[in-house]
Amino acid sequence: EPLLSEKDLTRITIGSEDDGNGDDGEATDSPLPDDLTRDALELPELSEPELARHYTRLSQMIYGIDSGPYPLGSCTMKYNPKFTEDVAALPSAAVHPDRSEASVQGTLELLYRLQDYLGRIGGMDAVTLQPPAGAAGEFVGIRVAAAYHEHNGEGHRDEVIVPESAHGTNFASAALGGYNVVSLPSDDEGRVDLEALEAALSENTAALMLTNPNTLGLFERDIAEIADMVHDVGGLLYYDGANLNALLGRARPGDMGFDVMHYNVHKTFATPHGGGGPGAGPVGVVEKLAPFLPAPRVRERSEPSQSGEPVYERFDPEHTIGKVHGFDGNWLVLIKTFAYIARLGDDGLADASASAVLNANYLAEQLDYDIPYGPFHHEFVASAGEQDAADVAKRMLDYGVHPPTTKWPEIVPEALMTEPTEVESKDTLDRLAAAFNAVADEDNDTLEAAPERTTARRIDQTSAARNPRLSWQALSDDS
Amino acid sequence: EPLLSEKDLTRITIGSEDDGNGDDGEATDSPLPDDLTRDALELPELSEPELARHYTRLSQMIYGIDSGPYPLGSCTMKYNPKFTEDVAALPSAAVHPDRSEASVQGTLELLYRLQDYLGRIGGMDAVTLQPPAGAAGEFVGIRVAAAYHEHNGEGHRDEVIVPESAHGTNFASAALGGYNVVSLPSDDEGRVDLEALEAALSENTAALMLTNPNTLGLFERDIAEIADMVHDVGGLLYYDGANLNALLGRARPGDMGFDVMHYNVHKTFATPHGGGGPGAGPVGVVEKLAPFLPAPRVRERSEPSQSGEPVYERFDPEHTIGKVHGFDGNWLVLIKTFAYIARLGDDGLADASASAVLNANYLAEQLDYDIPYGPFHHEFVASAGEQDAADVAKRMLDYGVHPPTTKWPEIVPEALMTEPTEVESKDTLDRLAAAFNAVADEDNDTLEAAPERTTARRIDQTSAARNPRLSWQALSDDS
Amino acid sequence: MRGIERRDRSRPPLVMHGSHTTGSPYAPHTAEDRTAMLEAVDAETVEELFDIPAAVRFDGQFDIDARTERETRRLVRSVLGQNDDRTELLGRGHYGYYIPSLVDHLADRSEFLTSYTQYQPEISQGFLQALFEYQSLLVELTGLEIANCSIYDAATALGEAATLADRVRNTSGHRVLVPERMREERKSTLENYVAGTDLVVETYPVDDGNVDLAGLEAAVDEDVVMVYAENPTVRGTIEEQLGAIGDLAADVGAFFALGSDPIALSLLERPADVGADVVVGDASVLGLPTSYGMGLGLFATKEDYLRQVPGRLVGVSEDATDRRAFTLTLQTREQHIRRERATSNICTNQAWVALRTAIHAAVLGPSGMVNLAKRAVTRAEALAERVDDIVGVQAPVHDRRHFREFVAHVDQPASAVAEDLERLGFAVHVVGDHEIQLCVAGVPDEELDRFVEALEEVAR
Amino acid sequence: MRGIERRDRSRPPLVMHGSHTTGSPYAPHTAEDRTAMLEAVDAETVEELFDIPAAVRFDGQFDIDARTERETRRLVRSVLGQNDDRTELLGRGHYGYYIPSLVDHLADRSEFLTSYTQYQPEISQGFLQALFEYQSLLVELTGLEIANCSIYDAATALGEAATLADRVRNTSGHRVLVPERMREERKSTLENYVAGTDLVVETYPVDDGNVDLAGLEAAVDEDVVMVYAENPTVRGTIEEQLGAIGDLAADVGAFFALGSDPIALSLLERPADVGADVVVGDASVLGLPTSYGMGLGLFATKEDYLRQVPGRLVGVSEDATDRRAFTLTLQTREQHIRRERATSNICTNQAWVALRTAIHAAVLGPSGMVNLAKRAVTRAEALAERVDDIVGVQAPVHDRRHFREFVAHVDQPASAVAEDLERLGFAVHVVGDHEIQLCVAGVPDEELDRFVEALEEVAR
Repeated sequence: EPLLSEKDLTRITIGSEDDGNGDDGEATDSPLPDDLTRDALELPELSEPELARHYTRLSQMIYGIDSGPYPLGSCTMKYNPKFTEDVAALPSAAVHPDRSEASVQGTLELLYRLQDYLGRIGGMDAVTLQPPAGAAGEFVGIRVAAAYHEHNGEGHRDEVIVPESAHGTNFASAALGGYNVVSLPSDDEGRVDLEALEAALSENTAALMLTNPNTLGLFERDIAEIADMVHDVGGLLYYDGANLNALLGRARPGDMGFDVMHYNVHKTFATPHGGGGPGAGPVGVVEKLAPFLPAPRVRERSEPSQSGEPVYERFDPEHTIGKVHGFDGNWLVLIKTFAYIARLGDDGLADASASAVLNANYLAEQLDYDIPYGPFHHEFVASAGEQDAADVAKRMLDYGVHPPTTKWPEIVPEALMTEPTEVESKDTLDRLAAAFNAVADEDNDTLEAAPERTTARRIDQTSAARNPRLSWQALSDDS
Repeated sequence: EPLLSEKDLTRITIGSEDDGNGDDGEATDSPLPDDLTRDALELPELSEPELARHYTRLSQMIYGIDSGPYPLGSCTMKYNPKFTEDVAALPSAAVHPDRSEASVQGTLELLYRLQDYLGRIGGMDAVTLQPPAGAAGEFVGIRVAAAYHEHNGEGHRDEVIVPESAHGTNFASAALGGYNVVSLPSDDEGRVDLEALEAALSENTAALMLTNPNTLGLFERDIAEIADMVHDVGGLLYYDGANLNALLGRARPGDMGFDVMHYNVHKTFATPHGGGGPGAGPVGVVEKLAPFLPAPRVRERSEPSQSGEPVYERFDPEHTIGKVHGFDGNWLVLIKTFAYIARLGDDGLADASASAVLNANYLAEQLDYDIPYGPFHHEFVASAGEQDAADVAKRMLDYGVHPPTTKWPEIVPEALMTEPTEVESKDTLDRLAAAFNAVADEDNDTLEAAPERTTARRIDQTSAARNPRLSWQALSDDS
Repeated sequence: MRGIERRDRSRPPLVMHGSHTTGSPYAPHTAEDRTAMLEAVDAETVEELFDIPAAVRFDGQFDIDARTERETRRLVRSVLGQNDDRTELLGRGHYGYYIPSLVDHLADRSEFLTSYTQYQPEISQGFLQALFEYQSLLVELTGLEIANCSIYDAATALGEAATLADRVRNTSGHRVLVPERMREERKSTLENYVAGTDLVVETYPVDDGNVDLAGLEAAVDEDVVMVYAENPTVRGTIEEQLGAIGDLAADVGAFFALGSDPIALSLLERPADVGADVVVGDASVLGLPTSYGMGLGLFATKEDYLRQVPGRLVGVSEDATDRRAFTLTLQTREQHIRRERATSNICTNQAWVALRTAIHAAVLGPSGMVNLAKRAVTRAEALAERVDDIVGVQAPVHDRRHFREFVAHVDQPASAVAEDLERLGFAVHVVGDHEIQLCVAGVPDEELDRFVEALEEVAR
Repeated sequence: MRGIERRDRSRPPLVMHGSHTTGSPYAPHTAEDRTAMLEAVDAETVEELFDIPAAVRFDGQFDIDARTERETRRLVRSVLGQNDDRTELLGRGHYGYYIPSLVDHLADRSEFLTSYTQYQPEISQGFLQALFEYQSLLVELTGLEIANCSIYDAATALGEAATLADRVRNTSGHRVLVPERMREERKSTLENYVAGTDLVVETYPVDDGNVDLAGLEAAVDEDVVMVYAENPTVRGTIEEQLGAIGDLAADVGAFFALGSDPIALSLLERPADVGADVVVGDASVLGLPTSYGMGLGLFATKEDYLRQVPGRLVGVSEDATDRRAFTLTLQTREQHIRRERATSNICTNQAWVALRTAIHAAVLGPSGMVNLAKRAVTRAEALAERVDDIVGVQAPVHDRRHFREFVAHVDQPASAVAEDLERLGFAVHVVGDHEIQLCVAGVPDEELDRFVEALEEVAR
């Protein structure tokens, strides 16, 4: 499909007086003096039918969750219930963030109830919905931890410990928060090495960030001891919610000793990923950290309305770190989160985890690839062995399925990190396993030549990075 | 994509008592005695994610107007503005047909205003919106004509004259109305042969059905004379609205002497065709036929409401033929029709016809195929000459475009009846012409082997008709 | 890589006369394109291309204002906004069941919504398969071997049934028998459909809601071409003697046409088991929300009548590589081929609604469909019991089992009760001087609770 | 042809403990599947697969009720239905422009909505191209060479701009200067973003809405890392001396960060022409309806800083057959590769909103965008003139040109005026004891007429 700019580029010149020179494109009378305006704007000018076709065709060159399985380990691509789109599109949801509290009681109630839902699910005492993504949630957690330590006169704590197998965002969020990142090796079984942890912990420890189950899908069995160790040196325990879909109804971060956590709503509560976002990364904390959460949160007012209805209000936590988003986060995503939880309830959420774990175990059982660590929960990491994991992924595309996450965590050589989620049927898992196993039998030449059956064949990453062309203007300069 | 039934079939047995026999599928307690119920129901039982993928994949095996040009002559496939879907989905549109007039003033006003719009556009005095499709509109026209003649003591008129190049529905609708169909040959120039018409007309003529421009895209220049001839023998002149998109703002059936007409809303007013329907076929008539229209129509009450607002009411025309639909037609389609007309207004409608005619003429100019008749308006009929027109169509699929209507009208050998509509850009027309011309250069072997690049290759029609398998149950019997 | 050119993309309208200043927003021509195209066709203006004699040229205006998309949306919203919001306990052939969100999201995909009839099956396999699955759904529900892709609605399907009976019955008969209680609109539509034939429509008596079997027997003779009955009936009662009705028709060689719908058919007697020759009705009871009577004509019949069936049929065939493929078939029955000898004049049908119905049925699955049908019985009968407890109301009027709806007697004039209910936010049918009809389809329990309270208030 | 088998498709939940009786409606397992799968993994129950020590096992309930889809929709509708319907004359960084219907219909196609980040570009070309086109749109609007695929919103984009400045400026400086009048929320977000660095945020004075150039000059020294200004300003005034601000920053080697949005950029001075090093702001002013502050962080900068840019970038490359292809590029800047040395911690961004913005911009075209911007000036200034005629109101407060919004002085207490307006159906900002701020974006003319009447009523 040609670029929009290859279909048309029209230059509109802007001036307070029409110079009558049509050669330069269309001129427009400006209400402002020329020194306050730009000279021209040059963009594609196309009709609705042309645009409908352009974007329809683009959509046909995308694999989505409605196309087939999407077993991206740690990324948790699950089916997005369609009805949540409808409720997010309700006209009553379209309110401005500066509306008075009295006039947006519906919005405030939904936010309040979602805070409450998430607190129960995570075992947390207080929740903020403001962070617009998981990484933003991590950053809030780090900032809250910093503010807590500072408040307690322990501003000297300057280290955050992160397992080497953790998500890249953990490192980056801690660093953005100004912390030195202490990397923690895994033990032979793929879990936190307690001796190494002991060695890493000190009076400078601000927090330990953990995912549980970890990125190998393994539950950190020593979590209670880990929590004690961290708390003993005065540190806080942070839960990365990326893998919460494995535990719903079986275990709660709060009960395990975590002090602060974020929720990835698209990973756990089925909001669509939208090709990269928007997401939402609410943060839950235990009581002692609640005063530091971002402002505002929502609470029920102690006095109900005259008619006895509850009244909701915004409030700033006592020692709030302030804002991490210009307004109150990704509202439309939060509506979908609320609707998903309200639809499934206790039983549905617990069943989602059970099915996700069963699916991962069943799929693993069918694979010819070696899976070095276990027992795993909702995801597992197979090893491509002599094959290059990235090539394996490219070849799987030829079998009409989306490949797993590859090459990570490094603890497994040529990692194939696989998470089918609860939404795949046995038939689909069998088909997916067949694709894995077909590729496992193929030689490296075949893998390197893959993919063959996709819209685009293997794309040259080196050329893209060496000679960055990041806009159609850059292409035009080329020619 | 497998059939739903190949993914699952579950048998639910129905009984007032559960016989506890799980082998036979799920049993269900019935609230009714067994002699009032069926024994079982066996259908696919699949989950939402499975169904989302099933129908998403099916959709990916369909060429729609958002995929590319669709130059089906006489079928008028034009772009469907997306916003009309939104207004048809308004919750306030979802009312039951048996609601009281006072409580559905919105619906009645919309119907009233659409009747009025259509009357102005067609030059007609009264309009019914009840017919759910063009052919249903033809049937209404025929029934109205019959009732009119009957009312005037001329029930003996038993012939309807139809040009041989007319749409098949004209013949069928007249026959369904009980008329003998008199077929009228074309003259050498592709228009109504006045001598033949003279010969066909008689005291038994109930009506002459005409399309103008006709199916060759030619305007019937003698329309005024034709109208006089028909009226002179006491017949009525019927306008088939299929080609009205050629005339908007340039000529009106009412002004040409037509007494009754139908409108094809998807051909003229951009409602989507939906893979076959639903459509709507409103019928307009001159004053003398208004008393015979189907019941109910909508009118403004002579006394407004207390607040001075107009009040709308249903009424039965004095000599109404009664009903031709169980309720009031395809309401959701009528909303889209109203919205389209209200969006375009006079200028937009006139421009649509102008662009449609320009597009047809421009496209024709680019083609290597012979076009025997002209000057044409919104559509033209080329001849594939030595090639088989149906094969030409199959081969065009390989060039990624939808082919024209073929093999009809028979007056042109191996007809390629082509109508680009106003929504195609010059670029698209050039691309379409290139496809036509590429096929024109190819040999018959290539054409007969086509299509090669489609989801399904050439499909065997003979086998389908000789051994009809019209359900998955029929397939199951096979095996 | 294509070069990037700068073009004048202004879009002056092609229209010349009057005060026209804007064109169709859906016609993409630029001024530059227009000039080039006119040059190519050797014309100065587009008007030259119109070969219309001056005598019949239209020089006026429609006087219809053009609007922006936003203004048009506001206009429609404002017009339709005058519809009062009511809880509808309305049925009698049109029902407002909840439509799962998935139905809209899938059916609204533009490939489904914007494609044409599948005359080029090679690029329409997806829609053909969906329609084939729809046909299969009806085959299972009716037990008959053949179902078409759709007729407009229940009334027109009934009309087509009568003309089918007329074609295939080898009698000289001309009487079509229908129950004395049915929607007048259906009967009137049927009368129009048979107006061009020798058939006449006559009624047979009804006994306490259902068919009066003795009365029907008295009406049936060798001159009868078709007997039509409905299950459930227009008043919501469930027929108890369908087999006997079928026998009466069969005895004289007449067609037995049964009116029903997919939800009722999920639980009630299977038409094939009671001798039905054809089943008609409104299939959009699944798939369409309340839509002012828009429907989907269900049409199923026996294999014997295959080549006389009206409407489109999707069949299975093979493509050139011997893979299974779907196609419209037996098109020689249709008007575009057989013209005045076609089995019907139908062309455009309700295909997209059939798609919606198929998706809705698939979402429910057989268990969901049977459950919905069971609830139609239990909820209707429970409501009848509750309103029967209200002073001034007796229900149900008919001593029958009920499906989805029932008639209640009110001591007050029915029209007054209905008006009072309307003021309280409820819409009900008035079906007699002292009879209202109540339907539970799609009405949530909380609303039924509120309704019972409202009826208590107005019925005394 | 596959045979048709009959299977037990009942779906008892996998869940064992407590009173669980239903499962996830989005998990497709049948009882038969579950049995087979458990057998395959050699487990009796699913619970065995959970390797969780008893001490940290959760045996309680969340006490969250399950609901049907319909009930859930009713719940959300009923909760949100408590929001009062108001005509919003609200702006200050979040705007409610009309979104063309095409945007929803295209962006809601499930391939766009339900796909993941394009880490497998070979099956994601369509989304990558759309994002590439979005980047190109911003390049044209800003005149800067590089635009990323999105940051969360205007405030977080500003935070990222400061950390970018900190990385690329070769000074030892640590001061970030922002105007004393800006949204406090943006400033607070910026402060959190720089909390882990040596940077401090300080304000510079404002003169009658715009930058006080002399005051800024006095504040700027070699210790300054970044100067931030907005155009239009938070009070809707149009900056007149952007070039001079850029010069002040350049003189000390500081970054000039400009806050704006795509509509303003369609008409107002081009950032590249006034020396901007980075442009931030909310791009969802096109593409998103009013959505309680949800946004799309616009982030564009100079080519010089390419390898220090935060967030995802789509570039052009070639595939194995030398055809043009799109791919995420320069990923070594990102957290999943460079971890704690990444240019930002951002991972999930606002890609789908960027798609919507790109589509909305394409629907408008350059002529539509410029027109929308011109109307932002003319309509705001026209409204200011009209309300200035009202007794008790003077507007605009600032003697500047205005874009989209302006501040009006009211003789009555502003909060009382706002409350009275709310009762009449209008929402406005209170920005001072006697100051209200009014925004025309997305408000139809008829509503503005009604508003003027309402203000007349309450302002006297």
